[in-house]
Amino acid sequence: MEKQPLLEIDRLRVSFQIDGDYYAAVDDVSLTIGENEVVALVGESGCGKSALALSIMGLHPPEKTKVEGCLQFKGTNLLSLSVSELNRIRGKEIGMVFQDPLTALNPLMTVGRQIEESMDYHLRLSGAEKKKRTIRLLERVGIPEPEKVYHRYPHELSGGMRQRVVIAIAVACEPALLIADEPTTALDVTIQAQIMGLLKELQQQMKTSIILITHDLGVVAEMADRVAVMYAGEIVEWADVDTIFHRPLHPYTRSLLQSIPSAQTKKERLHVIQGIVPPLHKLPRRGCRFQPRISWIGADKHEPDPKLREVEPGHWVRCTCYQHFYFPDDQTVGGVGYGAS
Amino acid sequence: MKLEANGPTAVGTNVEKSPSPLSIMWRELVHDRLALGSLIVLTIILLIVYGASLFLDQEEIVKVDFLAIHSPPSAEHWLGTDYGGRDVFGQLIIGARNSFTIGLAITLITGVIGLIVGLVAGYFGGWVDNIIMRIIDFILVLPFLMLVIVFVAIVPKYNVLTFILIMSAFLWTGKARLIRAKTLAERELDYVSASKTLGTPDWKIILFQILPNLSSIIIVNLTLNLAGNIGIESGLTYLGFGLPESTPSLGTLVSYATNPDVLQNKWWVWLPASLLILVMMLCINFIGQALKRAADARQRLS
Amino acid sequence: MLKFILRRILIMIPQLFLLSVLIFLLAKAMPGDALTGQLAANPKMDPQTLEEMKEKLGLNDPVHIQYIRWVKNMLHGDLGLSYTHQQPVTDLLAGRVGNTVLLSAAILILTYLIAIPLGIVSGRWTDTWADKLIVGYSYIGYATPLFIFALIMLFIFGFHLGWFPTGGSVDIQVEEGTLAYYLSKLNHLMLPALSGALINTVVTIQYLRSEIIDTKVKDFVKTARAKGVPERHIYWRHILRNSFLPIAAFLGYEITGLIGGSVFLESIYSYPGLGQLFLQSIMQRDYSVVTALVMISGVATLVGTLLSDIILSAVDPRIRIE
Amino acid sequence: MALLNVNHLKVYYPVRGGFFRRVIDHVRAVDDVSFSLNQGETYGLVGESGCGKTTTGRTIIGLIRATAGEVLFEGTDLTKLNRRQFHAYRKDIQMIFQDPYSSLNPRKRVLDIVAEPLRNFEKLSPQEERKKVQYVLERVGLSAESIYKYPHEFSGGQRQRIGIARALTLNPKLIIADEPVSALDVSVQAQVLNFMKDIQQEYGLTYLFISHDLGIIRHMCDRIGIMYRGRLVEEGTSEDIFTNPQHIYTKRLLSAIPNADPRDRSKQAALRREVEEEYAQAYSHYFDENGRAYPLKPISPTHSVAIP
Repeated sequence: MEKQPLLEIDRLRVSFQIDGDYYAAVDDVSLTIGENEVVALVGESGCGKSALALSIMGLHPPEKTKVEGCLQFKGTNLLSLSVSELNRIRGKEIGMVFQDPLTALNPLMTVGRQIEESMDYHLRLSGAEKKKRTIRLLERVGIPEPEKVYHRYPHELSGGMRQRVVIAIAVACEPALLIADEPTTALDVTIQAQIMGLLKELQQQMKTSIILITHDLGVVAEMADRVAVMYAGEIVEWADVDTIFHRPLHPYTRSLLQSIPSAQTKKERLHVIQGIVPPLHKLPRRGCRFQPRISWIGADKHEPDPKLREVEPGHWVRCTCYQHFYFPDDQTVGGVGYGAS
Repeated sequence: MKLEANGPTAVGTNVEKSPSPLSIMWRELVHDRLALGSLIVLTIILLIVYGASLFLDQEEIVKVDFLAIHSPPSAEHWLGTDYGGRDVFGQLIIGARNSFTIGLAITLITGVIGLIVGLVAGYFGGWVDNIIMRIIDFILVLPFLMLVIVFVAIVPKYNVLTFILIMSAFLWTGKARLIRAKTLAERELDYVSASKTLGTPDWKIILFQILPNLSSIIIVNLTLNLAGNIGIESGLTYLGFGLPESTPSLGTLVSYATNPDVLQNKWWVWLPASLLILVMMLCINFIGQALKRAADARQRLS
Repeated sequence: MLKFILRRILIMIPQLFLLSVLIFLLAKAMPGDALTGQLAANPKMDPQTLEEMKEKLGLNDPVHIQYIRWVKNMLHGDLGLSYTHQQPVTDLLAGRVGNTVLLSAAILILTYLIAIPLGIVSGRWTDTWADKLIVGYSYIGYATPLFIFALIMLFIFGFHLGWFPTGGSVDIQVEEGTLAYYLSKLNHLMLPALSGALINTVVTIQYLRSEIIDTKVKDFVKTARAKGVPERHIYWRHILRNSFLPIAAFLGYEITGLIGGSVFLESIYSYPGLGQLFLQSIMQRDYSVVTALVMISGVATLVGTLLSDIILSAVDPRIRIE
Repeated sequence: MALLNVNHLKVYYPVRGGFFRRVIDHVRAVDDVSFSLNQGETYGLVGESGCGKTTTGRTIIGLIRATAGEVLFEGTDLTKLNRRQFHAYRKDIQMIFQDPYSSLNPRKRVLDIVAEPLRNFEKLSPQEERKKVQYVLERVGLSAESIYKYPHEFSGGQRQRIGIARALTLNPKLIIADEPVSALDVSVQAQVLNFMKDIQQEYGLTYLFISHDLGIIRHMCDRIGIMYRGRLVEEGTSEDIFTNPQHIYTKRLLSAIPNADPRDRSKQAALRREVEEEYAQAYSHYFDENGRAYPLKPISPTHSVAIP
């Protein structure tokens, strides 16, 4: 990568405890995030994208989670830091935007206070200065009448306004990295467009990098510079956004793109990905994890121990099965052929 | 397997049935060591109490014997005698039986009333719910204990049945409120809407769709209430406003402790009854808490 | 806020009315009326005078007129006459109410002094031995009936060990107003208050614990951590403040429990308060006192629930708007 | 003749306020909505949360009482029927619900869930009933032995198919699908959508398809109605709406959809800016002084727009 990496994720593994055993929800993930770029993590629920984001922030409950590997942020390994050392980075260097703006805000605190709280520990400002900065921030994230909203409680604001407040909290100290976990999923489509515009604008103005976590390929197409497609805890494809949408290679990426109805063009039939994402404790730990869902591709076409390989500069794909992949003509629908239980 | 399953006769015999949630609850209960222990202890106590009371003559026990006033435990009187020379052990057995039976009766009566009222108010909502809730809110702010005592004092022909009715008149409200809240929540779920669009009548929806989903909550609530009701009954009897004197309760034995001399020097009169109440209530509560955890775990599963 | 309180008081009026009607009817159903007191003082009254007095007292009036008169008198502080004590009920209560209020306040304060630290420890460090101990205590406390616990406490600490007095609210020898007097009062208060609080507190512990456990996984706590807020501030500002909400809401309802509890505690510890007076009066069939006490308890409960709602609306901004 | 005619449908909820909680206003959840469905077509109702699309669907099927207006099903006004009379029409109108978790009773086995409508309308022996249930389950791609399982043993997509099987047992004519795939992952969405199309052809079903997702609407629907604050602001064929939107709200909605091609990013951003400008300028042209949309006016045989 020509850009200087801001965050280097190296062989990250995040495991959760289920009935006494640990299962990796994020398995051997390596990624780099450069300065001022938007990297999207895409995948269906349970693919590990949120678990990855929370581990960067150190937000997993330590007693039930194991995080291994290395998270090199501006030269420090975040995983080696104590909580109080991490607190100097959280909120200041890295901000986070959550999915549901209603639950992400403390119902008993005014909006102003919640934004100021993120400055309390990172900036040496007087009360008046903090208030001034907060109101400027509210204005900047597009909230009308910021002086009034400053004294409001979250429940008095609409969903879109709340999400703007959550964003204001995250960028209060102008962080170098912003992690946005499904920032528009809970919002209506017109509000989603506004929030996407706002994030893009802030990224350009503040020179922030964004890790965007989403299942919505439309949002990815609009926002991302580079994209990591995740399936069952692994990255299966990693390339710039244009490549992912115009020259995807991995069967999962290709299937996903084929299965989504588009408002721009009309498809007669949608592609159906067979089967389901297996639950965490039933994931195959060996071989290609996508193999069960493309059963018409012979087992010999998969690698026994698939690795993420750079197939062309900046374009990484896992497993060799992509070389043999094709869409079957008969998309049997109805009848028993339709996805076994 | 698959071929067989298509034949109508094969189905049902071949296919393993999934365990019902109630049997899951039972399994959880048995796996909880404290709860299992409590269940065993409680069963033993109840077997002894109900078994022995078959052979004990209540008339004989409550007969005053002035030759054996306040005699300490002996071979003849296992737990000594009280101020009237009556056998404490016999009274303990009869008292425990009465306390438990009456506690159970109150629990069941209030359970049925609470269930009906709660289901109706929660399911139909609107003005029905409004009126019922006003009544419940009113009863809940009444000074319960004092009113029960007043009622007990002024009811003309006072007996066990009136006591049960007086208690039930106050105690159904909590359950009705709980069931109503849960029914209200269930009613909003789409499976109820689905049943309506499928043409299922309301009474069937209430009984066969909603009620099964409340069963674990009801069981937990009734269990914890059973303990509470035994406590309230014996407490009132202790104060002298519970069961009439002709029906001894565990509270009757404890109430002898209002005499400081008995409390201080004649421990055998009041302490065994106190401990028996305590043990029974602890056992029932431990079972109830285990059921509660089991019910929660089921919710986390589904 | 003011509007909310006013509306809330408005809702209370029909409840108050129903309560007074219920108690009035109960009073009518009780054997004996305002004359019973007079009769006791002067048993040799002839039927003629009795009838005259009945007429004079309005006992022959229609029920609703009697009810209105009863309410009017009550509002003027006239609760009738106690025939056993031969003095106005109001005076009788005035002498006792201080003790009950003192006992209830002590129980309430101890309840929170015990519940808050234990609930926090148990909710914050779940599954530690401290938590298991606290949960164990709360289960046992929840199962134990107050009167049994109080009796056993009296048996052990009052009689057996002799650490505390076994009855009364103050030594008779000490002079009122002296330091010794207050110390003696405190000494008499300790055992009943502790017995009440140790049982009363477990419900609050359980609530606080489960609230903290629920709150600490909420999204806004994650937001706070993502801001870099240190752990102790996370607990104080975000988790505990939100967890205290239901506890605050219960404060008023505690009064209901305290009234019931005081009947048991005052009876067991021979503590001269309203609860004890209530039991004595009902046994002596002194019904004007009984009626007054039930009415007062009912009003206290209503005021308690009112207080609850006001406290809740004061701490929770979401309710203020409604 | 149309299968379903909705005429001037209104669903109002009272708003209480002031010191005595008197009714001071009404929330117009559905505010004078009219449209019709022809046999065999899919009609899409689109809009953002709170626009009244779900309320409209639930009112048609009788889960919510209409304040005014009529719902004519094969000529009979369903809003005028009492419960007993309505019962006869239950068979013909069925619903697919949004949430595959809450729409199946967790305490019932699949057999009981799917057989529920049969037990209300047909007197079958247990044998016949089980056969019929197994037949429908196989139609939706579930194995016959599923009938003794509980819903939690199935994945989201499978549960949604159980819900569809239940709706199909009585051979309905009209199915109201309320956000049938929005709770599902994208790969499962495709499965359910394809399946819905298949059974439509097979049984000649008519769909009222309610969704907020314009991509899905375009994929599924022949005709579309756009709802905003309880009113229809535009109605037309899929083609009319997506290639020739007329109402400012429709334009705004369409421009807000993320473009699936990253190369069109700047084009999309420019379009959005343009529409926002038009929205700010022409707002008063499209909405009256109370912010309500005007009644629909036809601008072509298939296309109507709410303009004065």
